[in-house]
Amino acid sequence: MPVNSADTAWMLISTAMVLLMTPALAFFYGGLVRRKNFLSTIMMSFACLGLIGVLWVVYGYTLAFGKDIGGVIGGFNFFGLINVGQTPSAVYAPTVPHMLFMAYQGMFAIITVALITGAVVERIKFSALMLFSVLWFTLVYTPVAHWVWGAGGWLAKLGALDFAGGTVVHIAAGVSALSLALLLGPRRSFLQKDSMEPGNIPMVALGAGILWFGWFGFNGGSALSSGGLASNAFVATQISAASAALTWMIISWIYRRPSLLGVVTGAVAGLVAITPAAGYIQPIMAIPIGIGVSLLCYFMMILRPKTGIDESLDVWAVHGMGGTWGAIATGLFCSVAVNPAGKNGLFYGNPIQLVWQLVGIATVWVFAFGMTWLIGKFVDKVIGLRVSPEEESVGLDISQHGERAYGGQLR
Amino acid sequence: MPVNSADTAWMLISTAMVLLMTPALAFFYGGLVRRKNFLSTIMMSFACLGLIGVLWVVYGYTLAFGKDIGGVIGGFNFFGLINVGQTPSAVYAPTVPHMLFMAYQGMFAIITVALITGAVVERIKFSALMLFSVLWFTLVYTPVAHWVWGAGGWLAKLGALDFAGGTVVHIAAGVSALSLALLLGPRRSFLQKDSMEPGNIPMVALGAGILWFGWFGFNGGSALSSGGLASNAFVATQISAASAALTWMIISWIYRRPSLLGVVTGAVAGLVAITPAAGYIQPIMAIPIGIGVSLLCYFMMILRPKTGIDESLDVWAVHGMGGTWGAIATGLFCSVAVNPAGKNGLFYGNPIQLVWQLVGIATVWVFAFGMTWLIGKFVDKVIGLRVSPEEESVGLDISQHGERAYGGQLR
Amino acid sequence: MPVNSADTAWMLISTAMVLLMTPALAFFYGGLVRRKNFLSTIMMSFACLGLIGVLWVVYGYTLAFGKDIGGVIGGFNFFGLINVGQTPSAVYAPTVPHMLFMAYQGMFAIITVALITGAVVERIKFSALMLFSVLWFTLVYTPVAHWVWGAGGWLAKLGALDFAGGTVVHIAAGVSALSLALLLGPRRSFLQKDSMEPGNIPMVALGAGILWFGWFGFNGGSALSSGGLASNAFVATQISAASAALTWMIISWIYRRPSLLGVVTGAVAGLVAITPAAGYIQPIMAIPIGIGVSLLCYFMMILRPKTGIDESLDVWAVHGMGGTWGAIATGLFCSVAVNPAGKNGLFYGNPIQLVWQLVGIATVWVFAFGMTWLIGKFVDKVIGLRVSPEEESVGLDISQHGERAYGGQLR
Amino acid sequence: MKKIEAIIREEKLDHVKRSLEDLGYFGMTITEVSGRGKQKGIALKWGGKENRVDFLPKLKVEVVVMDDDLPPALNAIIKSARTGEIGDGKIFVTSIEDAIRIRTGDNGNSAV
Amino acid sequence: MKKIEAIIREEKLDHVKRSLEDLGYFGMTITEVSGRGKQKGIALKWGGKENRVDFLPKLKVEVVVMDDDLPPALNAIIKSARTGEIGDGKIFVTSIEDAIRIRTGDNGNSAV
Amino acid sequence: MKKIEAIIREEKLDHVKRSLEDLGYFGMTITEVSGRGKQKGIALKWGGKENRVDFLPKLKVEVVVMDDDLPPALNAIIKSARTGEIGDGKIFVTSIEDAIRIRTGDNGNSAV
Ligand SMILES: Nc1ncnc2c1ncn2[C@@H]1O[C@H](COP(=O)(O)OP(=O)(O)O)[C@@H](O)[C@H]1O
Ligand SMILES: Nc1ncnc2c1ncn2[C@@H]1O[C@H](COP(=O)(O)OP(=O)(O)O)[C@@H](O)[C@H]1O
Ligand SMILES: Nc1ncnc2c1ncn2[C@@H]1O[C@H](COP(=O)(O)OP(=O)(O)O)[C@@H](O)[C@H]1O
Repeated sequence: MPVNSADTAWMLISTAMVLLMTPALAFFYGGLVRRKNFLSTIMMSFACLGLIGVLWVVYGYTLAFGKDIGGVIGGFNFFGLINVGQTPSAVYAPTVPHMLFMAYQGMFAIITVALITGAVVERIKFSALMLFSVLWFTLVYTPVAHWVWGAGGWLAKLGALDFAGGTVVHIAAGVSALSLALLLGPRRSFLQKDSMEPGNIPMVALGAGILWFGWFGFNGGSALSSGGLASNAFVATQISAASAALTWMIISWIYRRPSLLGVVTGAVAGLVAITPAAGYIQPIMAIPIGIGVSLLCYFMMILRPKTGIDESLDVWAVHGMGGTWGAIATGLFCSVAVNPAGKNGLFYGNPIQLVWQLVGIATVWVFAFGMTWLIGKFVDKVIGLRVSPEEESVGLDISQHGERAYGGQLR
Repeated sequence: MPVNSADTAWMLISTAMVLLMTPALAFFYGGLVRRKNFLSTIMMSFACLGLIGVLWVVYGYTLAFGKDIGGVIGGFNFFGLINVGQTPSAVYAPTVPHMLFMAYQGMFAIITVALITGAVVERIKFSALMLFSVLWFTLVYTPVAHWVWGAGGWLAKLGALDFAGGTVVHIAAGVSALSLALLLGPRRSFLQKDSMEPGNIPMVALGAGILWFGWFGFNGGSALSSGGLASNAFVATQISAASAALTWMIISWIYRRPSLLGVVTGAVAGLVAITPAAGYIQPIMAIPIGIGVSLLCYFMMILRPKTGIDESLDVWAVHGMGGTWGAIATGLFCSVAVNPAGKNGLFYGNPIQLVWQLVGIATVWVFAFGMTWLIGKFVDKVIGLRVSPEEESVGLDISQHGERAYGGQLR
Repeated sequence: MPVNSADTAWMLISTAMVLLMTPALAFFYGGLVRRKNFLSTIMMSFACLGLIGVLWVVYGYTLAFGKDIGGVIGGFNFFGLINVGQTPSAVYAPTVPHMLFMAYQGMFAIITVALITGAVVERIKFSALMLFSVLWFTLVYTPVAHWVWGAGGWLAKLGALDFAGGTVVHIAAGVSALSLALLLGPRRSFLQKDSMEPGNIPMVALGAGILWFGWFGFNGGSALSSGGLASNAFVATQISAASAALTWMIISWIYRRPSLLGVVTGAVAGLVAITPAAGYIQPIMAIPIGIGVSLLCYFMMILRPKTGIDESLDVWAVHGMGGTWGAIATGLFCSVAVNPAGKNGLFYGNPIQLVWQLVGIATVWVFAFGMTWLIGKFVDKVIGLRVSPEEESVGLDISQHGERAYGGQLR
Repeated sequence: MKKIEAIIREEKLDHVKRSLEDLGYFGMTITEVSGRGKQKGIALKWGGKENRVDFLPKLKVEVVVMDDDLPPALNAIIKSARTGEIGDGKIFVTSIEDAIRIRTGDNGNSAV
Repeated sequence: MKKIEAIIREEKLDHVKRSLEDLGYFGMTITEVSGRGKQKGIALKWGGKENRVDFLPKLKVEVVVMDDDLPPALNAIIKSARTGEIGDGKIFVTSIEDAIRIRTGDNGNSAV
Repeated sequence: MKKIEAIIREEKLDHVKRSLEDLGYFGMTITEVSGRGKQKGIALKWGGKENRVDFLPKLKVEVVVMDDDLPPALNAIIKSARTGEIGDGKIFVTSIEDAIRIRTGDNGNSAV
């Protein structure tokens, strides 16, 4: 098919918007840590922009979207972008240049790896994080992306729906975050119950605001075209984010005070939950999805520290659990009236869809948790995962990067 | 009509850009207050994203754009987004999905309510603000939007032009800000002439920069299509913003020093003034419009504190007066050569258009001022508008939200 | 030709994205200086938004893109935007409204002037900078833009390729920065070897993140249409930025520590280098281009201070040298298979193209350096370039703008 | 010489500054601090129960004066910083053994 | 009256605060500072050679107490701020000549 | 023991630090402050009339030394912080009654 320039216009900007989400995430995470780790936390996301950005074009795209090998992984036909040209691919996004589809998918790979870093801030060795990222990207992200989105991927064939990355991005990142955090152990200050309040809440809000904006490209762009479906995904995204933000605000009001952190965390949770569903459901159904995700994630976030697990920025509670709820909700609310390429869900008379969703969820939970554990163990053996206690107490900005956020030598 | 995917691409991104304006406003306002109220000011805008975001899809859209009832308000035919699907509406934006038009309009509703908060920072009770917002949105925003933009709205039928919200958004917000500020009374520090310099000017500039970007979606998107008209509105927006920024810089230079605050305030004033006119005038006419608005608003901002009125962040001076000037300028410079769906203005031989503009302005001034006063009085009776003196002196971040901007417990 | 609404949609958003780059640059630069000059550095870019924004529509566009006069400059046929309407121009961007093409080009003019300010921060008089900017814009930017991009411009006719501004924007700005910095002399603290660490690295990263996003509009939009070519430029941009960011991180790791400043500087260098090449090369070739630019610029940045030259924020090292490398690389890697409107380069059997590239580079180096020197000398004579030593030590925020970044009276 | 260390409300800096100026005391050093007094900060009601916010932002104003100037300077600060409400702050006085002006190297009273 | 100036680790503020509260000392003033001690900061290896990062962020806690309260207050701080590792901080004690409560104008011991 | 409190220009920190190091004084605490001296800040001309900008950013360097070390330490600071222009800063010296190293609990001179 020839390139459709309207679809391409929307995919161009969507791709740029998803790129912007990684710096936004850097600030969202960066504001949540203590000042002495502000730069190092930002750095974790920015390093992914470089590292995963390069790996994706070299071999990531072909592993995820290359010619299917047994439903499990892609072949090497797109290695180094061979055969990825200005004309559309035969199988993916038939109206936009193949290379643009490739770049769009690359932005997802980058942010997925960056998401995990929220679990390990304030104590991981930067070199270990880089090695981990390469391995995780190669051994977890590319196969999972292939299973769900690759032509011939086994989960796709099974019928599990994931519009924009509820399983591939959010569950995979959230569960891996949990696994890696368990391996790494809690921060010393977490153990000693030192005060660890967020260092810069305005930056968290800034990051959240830009994430919200970028997510329209993330979900709306996953229609891979401009028009009704993109609009449907876009509107559902907006409604879920608003509903979840409002819900979280109310819950936090009941238990404590209506906090800005609550509103922005709620918004992000709402965005996560709608991700797998956005292009398959009626937009108004995003209200129950958004309310549900805030209820679920709020209590997960309250619960988590009580278990003694220092999954520091709650990637698991928000992305892992939020993505899980979203994938389930997709199986409840999806409807072919919205998207003929989709399926009907439980509430539209097709209960089996929920089963496929659960299979998809379970697969990614198990695979991501296990593989992350193995990769983490390996990295720990080879170069060690954690910084020294002294480096941790000084902060990673200085100890890992030799920099300070403000004014150089002083704080 | 079928969906046009190019128009839809532009409306998708425009909608996202207008969404981004509310976080941008949060930072623009947040940087202007003292640090102890930084989060609470940001929160006011973020809360609107959740609150108004939900109300809009539930009943706001149908009140504003539902089937006309006597020119005054919309019916309930779009309640809960029934009949708002992926195909275009019969009457609005005939080439883009109806639900996208709905979402686009929703972003305007959100930011309009957020704009008002600039008047009440540093002293309003958060619960009162939330209650006020619900009532104001319902009783002021939706009817005014219906009058001006709804099919069958009486101001639209009369012939008053408002391309992108000069009256609906800026005059309504600016005048309501004044009304509410009068009701609420000045901040204690304002009365005691304590020093109240802006807490974080870089964040003001950041907000302004993103607002400028988003405004292209606000005005350019109001063409509801991609092409010549959108470009006209876009270019006029750019020229007005630049002219007003430059003018304000020069005025502030004459009286004091060329200040960054001056440049960014000027830019925002220029963006406000061009809003009603952007799609009806020759872009080059944005130069006089931009120069005029900075002259007007600068002196209004100098004048305002002398009256003893603490309309804290000058929403009235910039949005109220800037929007008024813009609506008048529309009546002067509009031309059917630019937009066949528009009118000719005074300078194009049609003086009556100026009258319609003045009727529109006067209507919104009176209605918004009066209704806001009533709503404010009501809220004050029911739950009280102001925080206690102690809470005010501690700052709203702690007293209303239990949070601090930086580092938790310390400042 | 009629307006193509898909191309227009992409150009609308691209124009907005390039506008956003100037505030982004303000923060990128602002974070690099000491706190007492934070606002003044931001102000330098924001003032360009107003000043150059107005001059461009009044006479800049016509000088650069008006009817050619001897290959050297444009005529006055577009003065004050006469003849610049909603229909496409006969010669430029045949599918988008002429006024949109005009606005798009205007954003380039604004940021080019803003780029230079990095060389003179912390010591230039604001009035001198404004006068310099008017003259430089008029006497350097508009002719160079005409030579390279104007219909009939002599460098274009010669065959020098510059897709999105490697010579016009980056070499011109970088070389002028060097020239002006030499004229202005080093900062007093530079001479006294006082510590001058960056005041706010997170803001540098924020600026870089937004610049990366905006650059997709800068390079992708330079296709002046949506589709394969825009996608090619977009993807090449992404790959170069990622490759250069990764490379710089590794180099900085070898010599010191992997620093966030290194990653973001690398990303910007990668974006600079790909600018002239993006629409002429295979995207995968952006890997060697990105690696090359980081190697080159890193050592230039190490070298520069040793020469005793205080070209403060390394505009020359990054934009001047990066743009030069990019223009050379264009002559190496360009291929008509990618863009039929382009040329083949050295590696595709056409060595002469490299000569044309070198002619373009040399011309702009000599012209920009010399003219900047003359303009700088003139401004120095008329009103003096530098602030007084006392003003420099107090900082420009207070001395030039009467403002402080945080909290008014206190730091 | 004595050093006056006054912990005041942020909003009162201008008033304090002006009242010291009026008496001819120009030199001072300001630090941003956080503090709490006997009241343990401020009580706010959240979610049914009372919470205490301790550590409210304050400014520390340090003024070094000659011994004779102590009483009037103290008076000026007390008057201009007072609102009469909890949180007005504290003043501590210490003895300074020597003062030196870096620019000239002068020390003793002439340096203050 | 004595002024205790304790330079502590940022993370220890909560502990120090609570241990002082337990003894009934509520008043205190906190400042963000940067410091280094005898060890010249912290040694980190970069690019083959050792680099020293001096000036690590600390908090300065100032507590003014009556003379008799000095030993228990000091003890409380020492215990709650100690980790046993380098960088735990220092305490300096100075004499305060007078203390004044701005709100009331009271001075002397009753003002502390 | 004596406490040296030097209010210096921000840019001079490195110089001061190094000159103290050379004499073997490593311990110090730095605070960001704002200050003004006898000159009432700095005069700038705006809109025809003169305006004064008071409160310029400075750094406060605190060094506690044993009594004998006071003169050399003061000298080192004065030399390294001086530019000879207005705004070079001030030094105040106070007496410290006791010093304690939190890590070990040691007090007195050995703790400095
Ligand atoms: N014992 C103390 N030691 C050190 N600082 C104190 C002490 N008591 C009070 N302060 C400082 O004084 C400030 C004002 O104290 P506060 O008790 O609120 O004032 P008031 O006595 O007017 O109620 C506190 O924020 C704190 O910084
Ligand atoms: N001589 C000194 N003068 C002023 N402050 C000092 C001095 N020595 C140490 N400090 C302060 O005490 C802090 C802790 O000192 P450090 O030597 O790290 O503690 P420790 O003795 O436990 O190793 C330093 O960061 C610095 O702020
Ligand atoms: N009387 C004073 N009390 C407290 N601090 C002072 C006093 N006089 C000066 N300072 C501090 O010293 C700094 C330098 O003073 P300044 O008069 O500018 O120096 P110089 O004497 O070199 O002109 C001021 O910024 C202020 O912080």
